[in-house]
Amino acid sequence: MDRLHKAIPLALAAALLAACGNNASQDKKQKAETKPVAAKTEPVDVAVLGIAKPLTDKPGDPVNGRKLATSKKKGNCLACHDLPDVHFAGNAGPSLIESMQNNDRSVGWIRQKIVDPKVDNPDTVMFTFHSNEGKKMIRPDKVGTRVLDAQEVEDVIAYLLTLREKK
Amino acid sequence: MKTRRSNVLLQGVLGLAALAFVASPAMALDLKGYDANKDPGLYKYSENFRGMAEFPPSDGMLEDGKALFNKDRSGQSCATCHGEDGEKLVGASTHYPKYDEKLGKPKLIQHQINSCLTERMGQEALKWEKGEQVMLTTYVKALSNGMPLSIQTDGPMAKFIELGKKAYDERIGHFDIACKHCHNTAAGTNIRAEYMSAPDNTGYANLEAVVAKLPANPERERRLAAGAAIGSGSVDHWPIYRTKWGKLATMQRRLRTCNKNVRAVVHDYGSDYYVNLEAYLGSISNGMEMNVPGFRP
Amino acid sequence: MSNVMDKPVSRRGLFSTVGRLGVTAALAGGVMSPTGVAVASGHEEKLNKSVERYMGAGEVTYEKVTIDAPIIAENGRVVPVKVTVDHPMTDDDFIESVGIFVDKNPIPFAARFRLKPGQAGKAVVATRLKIGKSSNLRAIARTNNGKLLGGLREIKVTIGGCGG
Amino acid sequence: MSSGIGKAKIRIPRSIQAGDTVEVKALIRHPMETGLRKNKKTKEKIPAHYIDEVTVEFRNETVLVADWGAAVAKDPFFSFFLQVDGPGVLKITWKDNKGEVYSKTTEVTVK
Repeated sequence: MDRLHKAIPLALAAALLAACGNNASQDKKQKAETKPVAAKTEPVDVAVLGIAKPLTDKPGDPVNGRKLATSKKKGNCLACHDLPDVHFAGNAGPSLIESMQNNDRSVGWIRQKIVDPKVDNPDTVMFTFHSNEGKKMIRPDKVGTRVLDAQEVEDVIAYLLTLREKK
Repeated sequence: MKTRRSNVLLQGVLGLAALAFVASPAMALDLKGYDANKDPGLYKYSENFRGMAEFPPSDGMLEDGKALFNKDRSGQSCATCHGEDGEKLVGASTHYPKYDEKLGKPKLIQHQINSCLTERMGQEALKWEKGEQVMLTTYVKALSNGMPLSIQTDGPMAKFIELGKKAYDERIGHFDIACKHCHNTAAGTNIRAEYMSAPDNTGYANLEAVVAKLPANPERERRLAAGAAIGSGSVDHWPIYRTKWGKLATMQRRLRTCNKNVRAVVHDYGSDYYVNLEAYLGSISNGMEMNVPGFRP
Repeated sequence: MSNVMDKPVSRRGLFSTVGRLGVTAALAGGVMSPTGVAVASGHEEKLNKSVERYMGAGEVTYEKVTIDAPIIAENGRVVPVKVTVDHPMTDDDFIESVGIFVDKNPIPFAARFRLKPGQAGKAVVATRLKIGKSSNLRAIARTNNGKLLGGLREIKVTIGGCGG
Repeated sequence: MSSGIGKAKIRIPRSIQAGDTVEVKALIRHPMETGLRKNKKTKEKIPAHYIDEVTVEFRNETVLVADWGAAVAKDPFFSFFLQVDGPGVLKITWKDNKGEVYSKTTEVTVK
């Protein structure tokens, strides 16, 4: 599963970091994060990019993204992934702090992972957060809903991108 | 009322109490309770939790099961057919879920108890997962404590085990996840505070072999650090007393709760779906000693 | 409080009545107010009052009391706790009671064990508690001379599961 | 499920010699309701129902009294040390906030 991110050129990582506003101070970071997160300068490599185009026109909100990522009713990322300032994150998946700081995956790839991680790894332990394609036996009260709707996916991505900044 | 066996029950209760530290030679039936030292699934919990397992809150609940077994139901009790305290049933539960010729499919102990009650004794069926059913099921299972689980996997059972495996491997629910993802691929890790058990019989002995099979990647490192996927069985130690639930519960409750948690359709207790799943889980625990009721957080 | 205070447990005033809350700011030298917090917020005040009510007034010296409990409790509904007080249990020098408090529980008081010298053997008691969320666990022992010894232990309570 | 409430178990070591100090462990079945929980369906508060007092007697003498709050876990357990000077009956009595009293005795023999 690490094959992909190693293939991404370092230049792309630099471009992404720049696009996300890699500022040193916390205050500036918060402001910068409200910018749109999709970098138009990404090289055209579908396998690496995943879903390059944001799902909505509205830029992702990292503050709401964190709420979604840490809410048991919503993203619940911390059930499997370590995140900053949380208690008892699970370890079924890699730490998102390390992943976001140490890899150079594209935003599109991250988006793909959240929308439908099976595209990247058919046997993944990760839940399918946005796509409902092919889902079976959905609990009746959840039929017709998505675990994360389009805007929520963008918000979570915006939050994750804030983790790229080393502390 | 003449078949009431209060004297036998009393003996049993005293015998069980004595069992806590002293084996009573006078007992007709050598009923063993849960033995924490024989539970290969406890290693992953804190020393303090393992200490509790030596004297778990479920201690003494087998006595309730025994009382229900011997309880007079319009002149008969389970003991009428199955012997004093169920001595003729020793070993029987190691085969459950078991194929039923008449039904043409496997059944649980719970189904068997209900058919005894309704077809032979003219009684009402017990309500699913209510105290009486859980206690009786636990008692009948515990009659085989110390004996290896041996669920039939060939013959007419093969098809149903295969169906159970299919259910185990299939992504379901809003979260789009299968049993195997959390309990095999991610076994040994934590989903938040919940430790993902590997419900098979690989046991400590095969630890190195299990770990060696994992691909060399960070996933493997993580699982090595977490204690890896040491199969600690499943059906062999169910029903369990779970501190989170505060009572005894059967595998049927566990399966339904998992389904609900991944936002999947929850089927009825004892439905074919869960019976097949339980049969499959049992089949991969075959060979492990029954140790009922288990104890988990 | 229960009415067992007047039961003939004690040979000599084993269950002394409790006095006024003795909260001081004496944080130095291992001597603290019951909670170690002099100016109390609402909940700390509750805790202080609870300690005073069950253990009597006075400053708690945090020594000689060991709490054995999981660092991370698998489930807050049943957390095993064992308290060991390193103190004699002779007729004229003994631990008369051991109280256990969970700082952040809605009701901090969990249990108090009133012991008797000689018969009680050792000042070691254990029980299992409900701990709502990660919190300090406090064990306070009162000697027959009215001295308060304490032990403090942080217990983290895990949060479960994949959601639903 | 309130059936079985008050059923208790006491464990003492198998072999005791006069003068030994031994650990006594006891377990009783009780819901230990805090009074703070709500019934998920009816939204009504579940009334407090917990053991608030435990008395241990050995050889007809009270050796320990425990006061419990609702924070003691469901199906409560406790242990303590007992100095056994000779054989006798160990009796533990649990009283709950509704006034119910449960007790269990066990014979302590010495070698």
